Amino acid sequence: MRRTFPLVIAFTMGLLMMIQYFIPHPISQKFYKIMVQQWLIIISIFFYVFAWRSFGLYHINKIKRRKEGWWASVVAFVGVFFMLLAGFGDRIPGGIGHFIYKYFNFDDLYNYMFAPLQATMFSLLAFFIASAAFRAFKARTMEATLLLVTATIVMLGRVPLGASMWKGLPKVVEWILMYPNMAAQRGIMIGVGLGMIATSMKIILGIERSYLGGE
Amino acid sequence: MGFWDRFLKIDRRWVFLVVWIAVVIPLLKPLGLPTHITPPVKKLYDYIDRMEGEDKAVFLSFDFDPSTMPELLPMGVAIIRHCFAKKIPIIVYGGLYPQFVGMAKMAIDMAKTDFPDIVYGKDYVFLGYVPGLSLVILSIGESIQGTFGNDYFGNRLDTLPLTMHVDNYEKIGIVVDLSGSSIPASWVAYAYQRYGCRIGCGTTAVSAAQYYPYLQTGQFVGMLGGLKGAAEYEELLERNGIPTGRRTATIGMDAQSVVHLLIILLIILGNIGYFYVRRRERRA
Amino acid sequence: MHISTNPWVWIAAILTLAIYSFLYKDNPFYKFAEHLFMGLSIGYGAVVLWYNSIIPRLWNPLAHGTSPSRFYLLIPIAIGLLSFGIFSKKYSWLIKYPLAFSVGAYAGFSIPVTFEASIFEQISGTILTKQMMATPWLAISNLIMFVGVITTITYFYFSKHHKGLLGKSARTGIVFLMLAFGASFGYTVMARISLLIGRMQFLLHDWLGIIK
Amino acid sequence: MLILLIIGLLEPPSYVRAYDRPNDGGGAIVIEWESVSDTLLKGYEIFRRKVGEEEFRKVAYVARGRNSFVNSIGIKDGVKYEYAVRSVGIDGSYSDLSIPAPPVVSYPQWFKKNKINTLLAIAIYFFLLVYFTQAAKGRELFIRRIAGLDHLEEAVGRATEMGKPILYVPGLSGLSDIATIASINILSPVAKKAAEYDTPIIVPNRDPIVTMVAQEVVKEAYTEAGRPDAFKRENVFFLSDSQFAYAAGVDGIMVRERPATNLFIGMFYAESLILAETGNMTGAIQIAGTDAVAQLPFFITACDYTIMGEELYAASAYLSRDPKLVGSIKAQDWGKAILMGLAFIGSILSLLNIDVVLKMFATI
Repeated sequence: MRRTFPLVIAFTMGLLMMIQYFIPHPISQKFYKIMVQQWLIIISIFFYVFAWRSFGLYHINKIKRRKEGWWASVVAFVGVFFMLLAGFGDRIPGGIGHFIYKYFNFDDLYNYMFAPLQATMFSLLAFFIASAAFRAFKARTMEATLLLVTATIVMLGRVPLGASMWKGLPKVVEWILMYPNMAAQRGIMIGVGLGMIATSMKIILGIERSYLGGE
Repeated sequence: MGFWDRFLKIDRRWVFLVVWIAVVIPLLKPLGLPTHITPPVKKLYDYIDRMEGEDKAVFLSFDFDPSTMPELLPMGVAIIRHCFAKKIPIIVYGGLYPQFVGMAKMAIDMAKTDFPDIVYGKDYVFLGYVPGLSLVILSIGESIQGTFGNDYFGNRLDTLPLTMHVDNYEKIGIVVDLSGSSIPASWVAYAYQRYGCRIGCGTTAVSAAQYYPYLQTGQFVGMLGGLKGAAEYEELLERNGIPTGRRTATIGMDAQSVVHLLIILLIILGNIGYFYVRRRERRA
Repeated sequence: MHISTNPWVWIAAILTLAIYSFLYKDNPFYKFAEHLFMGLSIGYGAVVLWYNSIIPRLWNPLAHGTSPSRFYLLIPIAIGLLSFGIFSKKYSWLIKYPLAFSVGAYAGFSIPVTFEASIFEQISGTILTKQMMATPWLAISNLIMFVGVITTITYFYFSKHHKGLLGKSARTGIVFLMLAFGASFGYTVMARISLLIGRMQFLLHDWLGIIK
Repeated sequence: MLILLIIGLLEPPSYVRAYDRPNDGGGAIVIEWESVSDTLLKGYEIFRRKVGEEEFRKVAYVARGRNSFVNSIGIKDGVKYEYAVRSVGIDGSYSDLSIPAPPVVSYPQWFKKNKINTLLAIAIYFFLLVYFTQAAKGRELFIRRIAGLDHLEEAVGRATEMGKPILYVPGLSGLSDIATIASINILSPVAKKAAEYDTPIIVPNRDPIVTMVAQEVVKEAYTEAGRPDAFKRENVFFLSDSQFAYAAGVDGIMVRERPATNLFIGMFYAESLILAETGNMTGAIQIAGTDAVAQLPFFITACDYTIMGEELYAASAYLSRDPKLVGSIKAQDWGKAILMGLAFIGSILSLLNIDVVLKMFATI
């Protein structure tokens, strides 16, 4: 029950999901829809409960032990409750629900807190990309030189400045993207594809079982 | 330790600072670098421009969220302005996913200010989210009224003069999809391949490379790629005397050029330093 | 200068600055923004999960549905409930059932799809055709592409020593890999800088109103 | 007058034929016709009726240049339909209806005949995999050196010397991504080494299921190393499921806990460089491994070692030397050899106008 049966389940599910791909009949389509749009999603909801517990324990632990900077964990909980209140405020009966809904509008929280934080984190990349290029783009070896020269040419070719320096530059950049770049991407993709398929087959056959958390 | 040694070991915060300055200064004091118009942008502009006076509408779909807003929103604003100025009827669609609608709303609000005589319902209509993804694209081929029922504000579509008249791809001159994902390919597959409706595309700089083949085969009428594409469209509006409002993309483009140049400069300086130090160490 | 009077814009601006302060060094402002962000994201995720998954897929069909097939939904609920076994030492192995179910299903599903998208499409794009050799320039470009694909694949050949022909081919493969990495680094730069410009325009225009 | 005459002459399409769309679940009929060559043609309108009905009803319009259409709306399986097509002129005039196509019935099929090549490929690959994993038993198979992996132990050792923790980021995707499973495979020996050296290992997660699996794997590794009591569940935790909130959190851990070794192994997206640059700033030794092609350049520039693409899958075999896993690498290599051979032969044949290999790889 502990070891074999989960492997049987993985085998059966894997085989069924693979076979349904080849059967266009409505019965098989319905099976696919029920699995992908209902069952797998419903099962994943339960995993979230576990994740939230893990998140909660991590921060409660910090607060309890008064670890350095424990106040930040309190802030994290405040964030959770703000969002939950805004999201479910209209479901809270009485005047409080209305109050919350009015002043902690879900869209406002999203547009003026969540979205800017997300966009700003994302935009840190502009700084990091510059410093990584400065630090790491050194012509140490032939390969490194190739990487840095290509990167520089492509960077130049993508701004008006490059085109005004030499008219043909955008065309060169396009050629690099279309041929040598695509060739390497394809080569990686084929190898990765074979590896992915092999791993999937090993899961179905029960050879690969590390995801079950050891034996 | 010589200058180059210290330069190579420079604290990266100096690099951050220089990048920051390179972005902020051109924003404060635009350099006004000339914008070269590239064929994919010109083609899309001309196609829409030629629709003036014709009996067809532009269908503009916003398929992106705040994370790609800096690149894609200016495109939306510019296209709406173009249509408003030329009185080309336009249907603005809030996108295939529910979180996209806010972007479309923002673009309309930004474009509207310079065109007081534009009438909602006659000159433009705003459609909200309905579930179905690519099925929505197919369903528009049958009937817009049947697919959406109401507009974003809850008006019945069969009561608005524009949508009373424009009900499927037959009366749509072009669908322009703004997206950094694979959604433009879905519009090609369903609206163009099946209903023969022409497609234009506005996409991020990262995705533009993968869409060139579509441009080559004519599956896209034209394409705006990244901030640069948006800036070119703004420039075309300006040249044709259409009020552009705040040229967000053009202003941003100056900063973009400066930062690119800066990064290239940093790479070159870094390498000069690296070779200088290496040569000295070899001699020693 | 027209400083915004909208308190929400102020909140957004302050949070933006707090994140940027990390570039100088870690500090309480960043720590505050970071933890607030994590908290908000968990809350947001929960609200979205509730309205987009639990209500339409679970609650509505069970509470308001009429079709008899709705009771099949009890099966995934039962499987999902097994994962709560992890909360006890004795029954923690129960978690293996929902795991095996999900992972097995995804593995099976991905096999034919991966074969077609990553292998068939890619190989048929690599095979040289007459069209691809139409002009000398096209022919050279496509030959380079062909050599690139083959040599890159040989770089990922694991069960033989990289010596002789295989070694040469693998080294050529590295050349193509580096070219590709350089190209994708270069063309991502533009998009990333656009993001920073977007944030700066927010700070300077929407918040401070320094630029028009 | 003349124009009117010409429009009056707009011809209906000829040879209209309709058939059940093959390889589908029913509910779709394909209609084809011969194109009308007329400069004044704008497109075609397609009409349908059930056999027995009097009147044809319009179901679709297609622009000129196309001569087929798939009707998939309002079709019931097992019902007989008739189709007719008419031409539409550029100023809105119509031709007569064409002669209707013979009645047609749509029905669902049980096997996609056009996918037989995929099925065959799966069968061959499956055979290779089973053969080599069986053949590998009791034999030592060779795997070439993988640079990043050789340094894994050294990296763990360095954290021990410095008395600092190890940070292990198992990627940002779930178990549906094979890269995550490969990452879990690598986490196991890393955690075991860490347990032996008594160095704490921090594993922040983005996916709930991966959190659960990672906890189990690390716990198991500690047990195997003979130190089950040293395992701390709170060190393997769920951080956030939002991409950039997760990145912000991991950045925070890197600057505060100051891990001496950062391992980024699994599936990554745009945040890759945010993580790798922050780690670089804190001076940690960094090893990354991913099959996300778009993120590889950033890891290569900001990390000390990078395990690229398929190397990631080979890694679990390499670390464990488990003959079954090594056998699977052998099967993968055979797959590559066959594909390269077919690409060569296919190219030669197709340049000689024989497209048999090209057809083998068709996906439609």
